[in-house]
Order: sequence, then structure tokens, then C-alpha cells
Amino acid sequence: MGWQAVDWQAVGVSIRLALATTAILFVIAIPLAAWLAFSRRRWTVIVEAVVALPLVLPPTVLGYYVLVALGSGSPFGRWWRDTTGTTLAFSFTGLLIASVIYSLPFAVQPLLASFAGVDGRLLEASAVLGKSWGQSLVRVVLPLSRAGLATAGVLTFAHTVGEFGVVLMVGGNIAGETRTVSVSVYDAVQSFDYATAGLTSLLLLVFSLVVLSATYAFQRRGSLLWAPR
Amino acid sequence: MGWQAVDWQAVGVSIRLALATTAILFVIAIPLAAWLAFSRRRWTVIVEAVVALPLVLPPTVLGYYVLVALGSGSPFGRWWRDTTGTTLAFSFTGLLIASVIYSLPFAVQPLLASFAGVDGRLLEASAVLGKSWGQSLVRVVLPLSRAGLATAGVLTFAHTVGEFGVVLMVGGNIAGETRTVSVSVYDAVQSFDYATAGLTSLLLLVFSLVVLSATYAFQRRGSLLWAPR
Amino acid sequence: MGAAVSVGTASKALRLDIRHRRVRARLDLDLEHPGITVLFGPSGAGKTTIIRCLAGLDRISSGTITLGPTLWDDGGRTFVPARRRNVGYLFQDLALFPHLNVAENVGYGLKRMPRASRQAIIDDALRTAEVPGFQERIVAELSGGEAQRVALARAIAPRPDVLLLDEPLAGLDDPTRLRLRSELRRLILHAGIPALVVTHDRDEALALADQLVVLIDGAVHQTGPPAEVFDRPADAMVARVVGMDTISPARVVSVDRGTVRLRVGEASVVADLPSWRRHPLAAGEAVAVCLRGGDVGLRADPGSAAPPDTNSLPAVVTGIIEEASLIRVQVDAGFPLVCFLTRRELQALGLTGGSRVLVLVHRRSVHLAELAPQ
Amino acid sequence: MGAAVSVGTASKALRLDIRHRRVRARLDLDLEHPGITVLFGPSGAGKTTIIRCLAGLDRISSGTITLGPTLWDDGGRTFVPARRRNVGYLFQDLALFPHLNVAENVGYGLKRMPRASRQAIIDDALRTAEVPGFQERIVAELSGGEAQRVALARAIAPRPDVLLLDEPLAGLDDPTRLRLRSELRRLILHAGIPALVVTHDRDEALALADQLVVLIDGAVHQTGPPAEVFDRPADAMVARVVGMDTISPARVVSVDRGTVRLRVGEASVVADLPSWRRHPLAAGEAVAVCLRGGDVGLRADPGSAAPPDTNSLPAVVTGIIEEASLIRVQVDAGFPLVCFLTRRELQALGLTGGSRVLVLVHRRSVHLAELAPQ
Amino acid sequence: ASSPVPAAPGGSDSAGPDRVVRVAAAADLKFALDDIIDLVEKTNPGIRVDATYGSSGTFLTQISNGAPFDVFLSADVSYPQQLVEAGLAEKADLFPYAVGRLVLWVPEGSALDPADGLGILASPGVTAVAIANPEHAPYGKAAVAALQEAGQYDAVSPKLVLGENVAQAAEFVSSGNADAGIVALSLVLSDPLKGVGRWVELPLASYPRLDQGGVVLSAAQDPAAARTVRDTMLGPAGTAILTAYGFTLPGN
Ligand SMILES: Nc1ncnc2c1ncn2[C@@H]1O[C@H](COP(=O)(O)OP(=O)(O)OP(=O)(O)O)[C@@H](O)[C@H]1O
Ligand SMILES: Nc1ncnc2c1ncn2[C@@H]1O[C@H](COP(=O)(O)OP(=O)(O)OP(=O)(O)O)[C@@H](O)[C@H]1O
Ligand SMILES: [Mg+2]
Ligand SMILES: [Mg+2]
Repeated sequence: MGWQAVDWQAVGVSIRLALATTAILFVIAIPLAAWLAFSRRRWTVIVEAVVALPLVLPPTVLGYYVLVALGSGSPFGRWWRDTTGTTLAFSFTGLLIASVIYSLPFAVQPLLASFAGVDGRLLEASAVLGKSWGQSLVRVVLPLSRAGLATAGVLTFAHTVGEFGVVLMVGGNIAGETRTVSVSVYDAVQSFDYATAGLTSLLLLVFSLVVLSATYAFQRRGSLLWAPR
Repeated sequence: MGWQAVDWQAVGVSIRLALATTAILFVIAIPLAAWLAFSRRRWTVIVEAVVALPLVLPPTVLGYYVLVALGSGSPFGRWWRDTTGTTLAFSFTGLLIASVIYSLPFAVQPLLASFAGVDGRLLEASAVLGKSWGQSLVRVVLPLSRAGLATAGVLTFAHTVGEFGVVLMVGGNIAGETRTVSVSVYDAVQSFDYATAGLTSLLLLVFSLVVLSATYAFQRRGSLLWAPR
Repeated sequence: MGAAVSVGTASKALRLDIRHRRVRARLDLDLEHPGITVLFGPSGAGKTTIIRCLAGLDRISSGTITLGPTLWDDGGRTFVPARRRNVGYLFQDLALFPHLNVAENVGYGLKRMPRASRQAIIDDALRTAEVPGFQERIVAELSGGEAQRVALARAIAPRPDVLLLDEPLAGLDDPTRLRLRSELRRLILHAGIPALVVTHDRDEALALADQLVVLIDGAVHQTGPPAEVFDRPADAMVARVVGMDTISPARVVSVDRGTVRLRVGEASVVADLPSWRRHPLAAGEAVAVCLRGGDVGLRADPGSAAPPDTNSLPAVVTGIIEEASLIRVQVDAGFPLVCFLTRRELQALGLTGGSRVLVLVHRRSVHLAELAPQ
Repeated sequence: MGAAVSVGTASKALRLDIRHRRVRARLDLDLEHPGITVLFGPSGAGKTTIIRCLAGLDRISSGTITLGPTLWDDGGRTFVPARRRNVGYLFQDLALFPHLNVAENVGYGLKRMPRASRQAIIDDALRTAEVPGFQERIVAELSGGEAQRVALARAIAPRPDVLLLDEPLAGLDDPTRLRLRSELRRLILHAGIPALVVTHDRDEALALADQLVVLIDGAVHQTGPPAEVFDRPADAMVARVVGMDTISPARVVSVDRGTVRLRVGEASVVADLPSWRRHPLAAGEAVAVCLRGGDVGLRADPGSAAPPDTNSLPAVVTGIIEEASLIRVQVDAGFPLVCFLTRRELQALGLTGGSRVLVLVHRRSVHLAELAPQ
Repeated sequence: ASSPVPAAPGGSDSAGPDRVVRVAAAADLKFALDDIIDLVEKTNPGIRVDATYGSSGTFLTQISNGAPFDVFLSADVSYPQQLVEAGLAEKADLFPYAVGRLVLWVPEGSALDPADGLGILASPGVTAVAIANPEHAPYGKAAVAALQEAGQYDAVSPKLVLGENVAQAAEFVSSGNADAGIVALSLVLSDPLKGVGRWVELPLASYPRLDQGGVVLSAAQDPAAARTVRDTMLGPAGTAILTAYGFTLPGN
């Protein structure tokens, strides 16, 4: 067994999926986390807890519910089918929806912790200088939350790469479309092909090591500039 | 099907496992994250990346490697069996080891982001006042990182409750010992017993909602005291 | 001004009448006529609290803040947020953005504009604040004083409707402060931006203010032109904060043809009858006698005759304290009394602790204030 | 003292000879004899940099810091960490712990001890810093000045071997500062803790210092008792920071029997020959003439005769600035010159801008300093 | 080697039996085995059977690494054989117990008629066909073989969606996401799925025999009790239950 046994197509799907999930989650999670961090309304606590819920459901179970929600049995699934003529389940789009739901807490939680740590006086300074909420978020909170952004990105990306319970359930393991590298490693293990499983895992490890090191190095370099002396 | 169909024994195992994992991970992750946050050595970047690795491996694959490492085939597994007379794999202890490895990044990452946000001058003040590294950690860094501690605790706890890939592989789904509630929900789904799966999931959701809300409420109340005005 | 559009009247007065925390104050700022109002008071008086409310950083508990006809805050439902008030604010603890360099900090509040004019405004503001050439510097690497000046530049750059400066010159060294003090006044007047400056430094208050508001323990004790407030503090507490060097309780003995005779401690002192008091003085009334150290003269020869209209009190020197620009001499003249001498004078008098001297105070230099705030 | 145990010698001197950032300075502190050394210099001089190195918060680039025989830092491998140096440090930006209340902040540096004595020490420190009764207050709710005093209390409470105070009284209002200044000196001396106090305030430097170190642009320009430094600044830059009110370049015309004749601008001035100069003066040499405003007298009558040994220079008044405790009069006497008057004197002279006056300066009040640092 | 078993949990009734048999069983046995266990426990008071259902491949891995099971009922007879070769079980303890059967299954409301055979899968209205993953699931391999036998594989393979196991393939159909599935007869006969769809069995000859075999492991704590379970399953009452749930007996 050698490198040709590695399912490169699945590697490609995984990377596409992880990148897309991370990108979408940044768009969703940043405003959500900012609202949770800075709003004083009491029921933010409830929302925070709801956001954390995908964590406690076993992936297969979550996957099952997503599958049912996307399926022709659900109003949403029927509507989608009638409008687009395609099914969401067993498609890359469906997988993406599931991944976004599943990884939401991994993006929101670190951002929340990080945003909450930004010195409130800097937000006051920004407000007095005429900046709206959103402008302050972009120009003050985000740059000062680089550690949190890096953590959120890394957790989301890595978690999406490693996820296979939901993917298996919603994706249907279709080569080139919904077979991710984690599913292919799982399949290899299931068929006792430990050599390929090991090799692919190694590949995942090295790849992640490079991505993570780069992310952290970037984040660290930046932070040194205003690090406590 | 009703409440009697819920596998209460598995619920108990899950809660014990999640509590033990969270407790152990706090002990491991706090010093580790502190070292990563405050050390200036270059290779902390590598360590950071290594810590994040359990994320990118599919749980079943990770579970497989842990199983092989703990199992009767490995030197460590044999040594353990010869010394203690028990096997690590397929026992609660083995499950705990696997959970700790698997959830390590969920504890370390939020702590790291949170610690890095603590004002360095406060650490200087603590040092000048004669406190050692560890004392500063306990008396300054931790109290100022409540948001990060809560996030780490919540992510670890919830993730351990929801995890099932590693648990299934390392634990072997033995009732009362290694069958967790997530595995039992998985079993219910696999046997098309959607009523029980739904009921148990609901239970998980409600329980988590309560725990999470309480955690966040606690954290929020505390933080208001020194919140930016 | 965003939501705060004036309707019907051209007069632009910023009026504040609030209760918040320890503060219960009323204050008017005329934004039509640029000028500097100094909010002067001791530490903990509530100065920062007041300008935070003005800037929209704190919501008041009750009362109103209005700009012309526009209600900014009524402690209830109405609240114009900070970003719509177009005020320039200098934070007491600066609050510079640590992730931006100096130029980016100063340019932060500027609206969209071409790069070149933006650059020009930033350079201008930095030059005005006497930190030219600091554009590319990192905030963490500024010294305390440099950071202060950068924060000042940041507040000024967007040309706000009103400047709120919280201790703008604290933390600067003397020559820089001296230079910036007149520079700041010139700059504010030149820019035509009305300013409310918080300070606890007397020289600063005097040098900067067109109008002085004395705040003590959350309450406004006196308002007026700085010279008037410093010369004629309304009560003993104001006298203390404006630096009357001697403040002693006294009792009116008699009122007579434009003068007042008082008993101060063991001594008898005559003062001009103050024409500007709210109510006439009556014998037996308790007042505070206030003297400025620079208005008190000393004679080494206790027997010599006093000039006309001048109190002459025999006294003993109890302390001589050398300060940078003058000498502070403490004497006991029946009550404790402080006198300032130049070195020149001290040398001529040849005083030491225990020397017997004659204290000379002109009647018009004896200021009478209320013992307690009215 | 932890790792820093003295061996062999009883002398406990803290010696610093470093290069770090802009600073290249050498400084000795005798920790055997408690007393206050003031590190005095303008903003950005490097004062904070020096005491950070002393406290172990920054590592020096090269040089050495030693306590007696123990090396604290050599810019290389040796480095005694901050927590083992047993210094008390007041941060310029305070760095109070936001999650602890005032009492917990002040008690933070205390070693294990019974609750009651701990409480007593905290109460004591707070009383000393003039914030008694603040024990339960939350740090975020302190005013600027209150926070400063709490930080001071925190530095003092553990009774360190040496106190390093970065601008301990900046940000306080005048009366409080005045009170705390003498209180601080008394307290430091009473506690027997040697202290290095950083300040840019002249009065503070004078009032606090036993020994004054003038730091400008990273270099030590002069060291000595404060009165000496203030009276006899070594060079023009020191003269400026110690507040010589007039500093003018001059050229020596002749040296003669204990006096020096100088050409200053358009005027001719005679000075006592300074005995303490490092090298004799020669004709043609360039020096700086320094005068203190309080040593300069004015006569309204330009024709009157001058007292003996006194320069008398005809001049024109160019400006009159009223400050809180005195009047600053600027004149042109062939070179620009500043004179301080009390109100009393100003009134007697009846000066206005453009008045012709006679400036009187005793020969011994004309201080000669180097033009550039040696 | 005898591997000590972790202490057995107390169970719900503390005065209960102390002879526990742990059975690792293929997921498709779930419904049949539950009935057989009732039978075992009723006829042999003192014996309790703990069944764990899952993927046979996973069980093989786990047992190879010391999992404390007494009996392994695999979906594929080759797995127990591997355990014998690895010395974890005696050849004599190996037993076939059933042959799995494959059905073509469509949801209840579907316009397709399974009676028309695998050819219906090629029709354009069908977009997703669920089978178990042929890489490692025996039912998946069989389904592919059946498709090839019917000459439909090339037409259908782009529409295939793969379940982790045959139960997940059935889920794809029952949740309405797949239009049809090739799944185990035992599943479509089970209580929860009985009315969910219409099915027709595929000819046994059209795919390789799904021989399901089991083994009593050498490490079994109570080999006698373990063999009791095996014997009950292979006895007349046991085989009747298996047949009712759609398994063909190995002899046939
Ligand atoms: N957030 C707060 N909550 C409650 N009390 C506060 C808060 N902030 C300040 N205070 C108290 O209100 C009083 C006024 O505080 P403020 O900061 O306005 O004083 P200040 O006049 O600015 O003093 P300084 O010159 O020392 O800065 C002080 O006694 C202070 O302790
Ligand atoms: N971390 C740093 N890196 C590089 N330069 C710095 C750093 N911190 C300060 N400086 C520079 O070193 C010089 C001395 O700074 P320092 O803070 O010691 O001044 P200071 O004498 O304490 O002034 P101030 O009275 O304004 O606080 C300044 O020019 C400052 O810009
Ligand atoms: Mg204030
Ligand atoms: Mg400094």
C-alpha cells in the first residue's frame, strides 16, 4: 500500500467543506458572538446555551435529525425539492448545512470568550469618535480578538475535517461529492486496511500541523506587537 | 415508548464520564494553556498545534489508535493488565483516558485565548509583589479568565456527553460500564426506535440547557462586577 | 450631529441638570461662543462622572441633558448615543487603541476623505499636541507623557462640536505642560471648538479657563471667571481648593464704614467690607478669613510701624519650606498663617524657625468667605 | 530576599550601569541608609525604563545591575526575577487588580499571617495613603486619584527593601498632593525603606529628595542634593528642567578677582566666579547664564541707583502672566528675562506691558552653566 | 490467555443471576436476538444475556484487542474465522447460524413497484438508491453483486448512497431521502419498519451467500452459559424466531 491508496478526491472534498464551513461560520458567528458578548439582555444566556447544544447531541443523532429535516418528508425538504429540483441530502450543500450547524458552537464559544475580554473603554473611545456598533466591532473588537478568531477558525476547520458521524448520515458517502477524508479513513479502518488508514491519518496530521502552526505563528507574531512588555 | 425506555444507566455513565473528564482536563489544561500563553519559546507553536490534533482525526480512527495503545496487544496494555489485573480498554478508566485525549483541545484552546487576553501589567504587578508564576496564575489569571474557564468547561463537558465515536471503539458499549447515553441514542436510532432516541435527546437537551444556562449566568454575574462601565 | 437636529432656535446651549452617583449638579455650556469652561475640583468630586454623562458614556439617574432644543438624556427613555453627540473626549486613562499605531489612532475618528487630506489632518493634530513625527510609533512603546499627547491629538482631529478633556495635561513634565497649556488654549480658541476641561491643577485652571466651575463632593459650589473665583471664593471649601494658603474661622466683631473688624484665633483683623456678598454682615456672624500667601508681607523688625490700611500682626516663624520657585513661610500670628517670599526677600529678612516677625496684610487682601456652602 | 543573599559584605548598594533602549545610565542607591532618591526628568527621558529594569520587569540590553555582591541582571544569562527582588513598585498606570476589592489589592503582596494582623497592615497602608475606609470598594468604581492612592498603599504594605515609585503623586489634586507629599516623605523615612521616586514635578522633586538624579534623553546629567542641583544646574538642559526661568547663551568677556564679566545678548552682566566649576573659565568661552525668577528684582524707576554687587539692567516689560500663587513678568533686558513678583509687589510697582523698568540681579544669583552637557 | 473481565455491573435486580453472557451481535440481528434472549433467560433462570449490537468489523477489532465478550455473532462468517486463526477461539466453537437475505425496498407512497425488479432503479425518477457500504459491509457487497447480476450496476452506481451499515441504508429510505434501497430482509420485517414500505426479496442466487456465523470465545468467563445461548439459538425455537425475522437457516 502506498500513497496511491490515499483517497485524494476525499481529501479535496474535506478541504472544500472545511473551508466553506469556516467561512460561513465566521459570517454567522462573529455577529452572534458580539451580540452575546455585549448585549445586556437577560435572555442572551438562553441563546448562548442553545448555541452550545449541537455539542451535546451525538453526531449521528444530530445527523439523523438533519436528514429528516432535509428529507422529502419535511416541508423544508419538499420546498427545496420543488424549487431547485434537487435533494439536499446526499449533496455537498446538504453536508455544508449540517457541518455549519454542527460546528456552530466551536466558532461561537471562543469568539465569545475573546470578545468579552476586550477592554470596554476602547469601545467607549470608539463610540465617542463617532463609530457605530458594527464599525467598532470591525475596527476594534476583531483586531484585538485575533487569538479568539484564530482559535475559532482552527477549531471549526479541524473539527469539520475530523467530523464523520454527521457527514456519514447526511452525505451518503458519495465519492467526489460527500465522501470526506474522515469517512474514507473510517472506511479503511472498517475494512481492516490499517495501512491506508494510517497513511491518510498521517497526511491529515501533517497537513493540520502545518495549517495550525501557520495560524498560531501568524496570531503570535501579531500579538507580540502589543504584548505586555 | 416512554421514559422507562430511556437508558438511565447510560445517562449515569455519561454524567460520571463528563464530570471526570472535565475535572481531569482542568488539571491538565490550565497549566498547559498558561505555559502556551505566556512562554516566549518558539516551539510552543508546535506544541499548540499538536494539542489541537485530536480535533482533525475522525473519532473512530482516534478511537482505533487509542484502543490499540490500551488493548491487550500493546506493551502498555499488557503492563497495565499484569500490574492491576484489569484491562484498560473496555473499562470506564480506559474510556476516561480516551475522552481526556479527545477533548484536550476543547479545554486548551479557549483557555489559551482567554489567558492571552489578560493584561500583562497585572502579571508584572503580581511578580513585583513577590508572587511566583503559579500564584499569579491562580490569583490573577484564573479569576480574570472566568469567561474562558466557563467556555472550556462547557465545551469539554458537552463534548464528552455528545461524543460517541471514540467511546464506541474504546469502550465497547458495555452496559453500566462504558455505554454512554450518546451510544444508547445511537443504538436507538440504529434500531429505528426513534421515539426513545428522541426522548433521550430531549432529555440531553434539557439537561444541557440547564447546566449551560447556569454556567453562563454564573459567569455573567461575576463578570458584571468588573465589566467595562 | 446625526439624530440631534436643532429645530426652531439657533441658540446652541448644552445644559446639564443631573443626579447621578454622588453628583447633583447643574451646568450650562454655550456652544455658540467658543471658549473654555474648566471643571475644577478635588479628586473624587465627580468631574469624570459629569463629562462621562455629557459624552453619553453613562446614563444619568435622573435630570436632563439637552443640546439646544434636543434632549440627549432624561434618565428615562430618551438617550442619544455617544456616537451621535459629536463630542471629542480625552479619557483620563487615555484608552488609546493598542492595535493601531499613532497615526491610525489619531485618524480613527475621521470621516471618509482623500488620503492626503487625512494625512494632513493627522500630521496637524500631532504637531499641535507636540508629538510630531510619532505617526508610525506603536502605542505600547510611548512614554506616559507621549501617550497623553497622542490621545489629545485623537480627540481634536475630528473637529467635534465640543471638546471634553479629562485632565488633559496631567502626567506631563513641567516645561511641556507649561508650553502645552498656552498651546492648548490657543488651539482650542483658534479651532473655535468650545471645550469643557476637567482639572484639579490650579495653574491649569487659571491659565485655561474663560469660565470656572468649582465642583466639590458632587455639587457645584461656585461658577464664574477664574480670577473672580480665585480671588473671591464663595466658601471655605472653595477657598481651600483654589489654594487660599490661609483659611481660618473668624467671628465678626463689628461692621463699620466700609470695614469689618474680626476676631481670628487670638488676633484681631480688619477687612474691607465685601461689596459683592449676597447678604450684609452682622456682628457675631461666623465667617472664614482667607489669605493668599503672596499677599502677606513680613517685616523682621516687630516694632516698626505699619503702612496705612494694613493689618500688622506680631508673629513667630514656625516653618520655612523651600519650593522650586518660592519659599513658603509658616507663622503663628494668633492663628496659623502662610506667607510666600522670594529667595531674594528671605535672604534680606534672614529668617529662621522661631524668628519673631511682623505680619503685614492689607485690608483689601483679607477675603471673607462663608464658613459652609450656601 | 530569596535568592539574592548577600555574602561577605554588609554594604547593601543597589548599583545600576545599563544600556537599554534610549537609556545609557549609571546610578547608585545606598539601601543601608534609608532616604529618597528622586529620578527627575522630562517626559520620555527614560525614567520608567530605568525603574522597570531595577524591578526586573525588563531585561537590560547590556551592563549590570547589582545589589551588594549579588548580580541581578547582566544583560546575559544572569537574571534574578522580579518576585525575588523584594521591591515595592508603583506603576505609572497603577495596574490595580480589577477582580479584587481595595483591601484585597493592598493585601495581595503580604506573606501568610494571621487575619487580624493582615487586616491591621491593610488598614494602616490605606490610612497612610489617605484612602481609609475604602477597603470594600471595587477598583472600577474608584476615581483617578483614589485609585492612585490605593496603588501606593499596595506598594507600601509588604514593606519591601526598596520602593520604586513611578509618578506617585501625579493625577492628584493640589491639596491632596501637597499633603501626601510630606506624608509620603515622612512615611518612607519612618518605615526606613529607601526609595527611588520618579517624577517630572519640580516641587515634588524638591520636597521629596535627599538625592536628586537628573535624567534627560536617557543620560544622567547631574546628581546631587536637590538644593544644589536646583541652584547650580550643571548645564543648560538641566537648568531648563529644574526650572531656571531665564537661560541665555553668553560669552565670557573677562575673568577678574572672583568675578566674571559676560556679554548676554545686548547686555553686559557680571557674575561671581563659580568656585565649584570643574575647569576655570577663560575669556571668549561660551556659557549659559541662568537666572531664577525669584532672584530677579524690578524697580519701576529706571534712573535709580543699584545696590552694591548687583547688576542693574534697563528693560521693557513684554508680558505679565498671573499664576495661582505669583505673577510671572517677562522683560526684555537685551535678552529675554523672567521675573517673579508677588501680587503685593506688582501692585506696588504698577507695571503694565511696555513699562520701562530696571532689572536688579545680585552677582551671586547669576548662575553659569555649561551650554552643552559635558 | 484468560483475560479478566471488568466487574459486572449490579444490574437492576440485585438478587439477580450471577451468570452473565455478553454477546456482541451484528446490527441486523437486533430484533431477532432480542426475542431469542428472552427465550434463553426464560428457559435458563440464572443466566442473563447482555447483548451489544454494532458493526461486525468493529467487534473483530475490539475482540482482537481484548474486549470482554463471550459470544460473537457476526454478520460475516469470515470474522469469527479470523478470531480462530488468531487463537482467540477454538475452531470447534465456530458455528454458522443464519443466511442473510436481501430485499429491494421502496417507501410506501412511491410510484415504483419493487415487484418489477432492480430495473426500476434505472428509471430517471430515481435519484438516490441506498445500500450499505460495499467496502466493508457484507450486505453492501451483496447488493452490488445483485445489481451487477441484474445488469443494472452501471446505470445505478451514480445514484448509490452508502450507509455506514445496512441499518443506516434503511434509514436513508425511511426518512424519505432515498427513493429505494437494497437492504436486509430482517430489517423490513422488524416492528418499526414493517409498514414503512413495500419490498420484494431478491433471488438468493443473485448474490454471494451472506453466511452469518458465530463463535464462543476462548476467553468466555462462563463457557457453559455461553454455549447455552448458542444452543438455544440453533435449537428449534431459536431457528423459528430467526426464520420469522427473515433469516434463512444455514442448512437450507
Ligand atoms: N462606576 C462607579 N460606580 C460607583 N461609584 C463610582 C463609579 N465611578 C466612580 N465612582 C465614585 O464617584 C465619585 C466621583 O468619581 P469621579 O471619577 O467622577 O471623580 P473625579 O472628580 O473624576 O476624581 P479624579 O480627579 O480623582 O479623577 C468617587 O467617589 C468615586 O469613587
Ligand atoms: N517598549 C518600548 N519599546 C521601545 N521604546 C520604548 C518602549 N517603551 C518606551 N519607549 C521609549 O523610550 C523612551 C523612554 O520611555 P519611558 O517610558 O522610560 O519615559 P519616561 O521618562 O517614563 O516618560 P514619562 O514621564 O512620560 O512617563 C520614550 O521615548 C519611549 O517612547
Ligand atoms: Mg476623574
Ligand atoms: Mg514614565
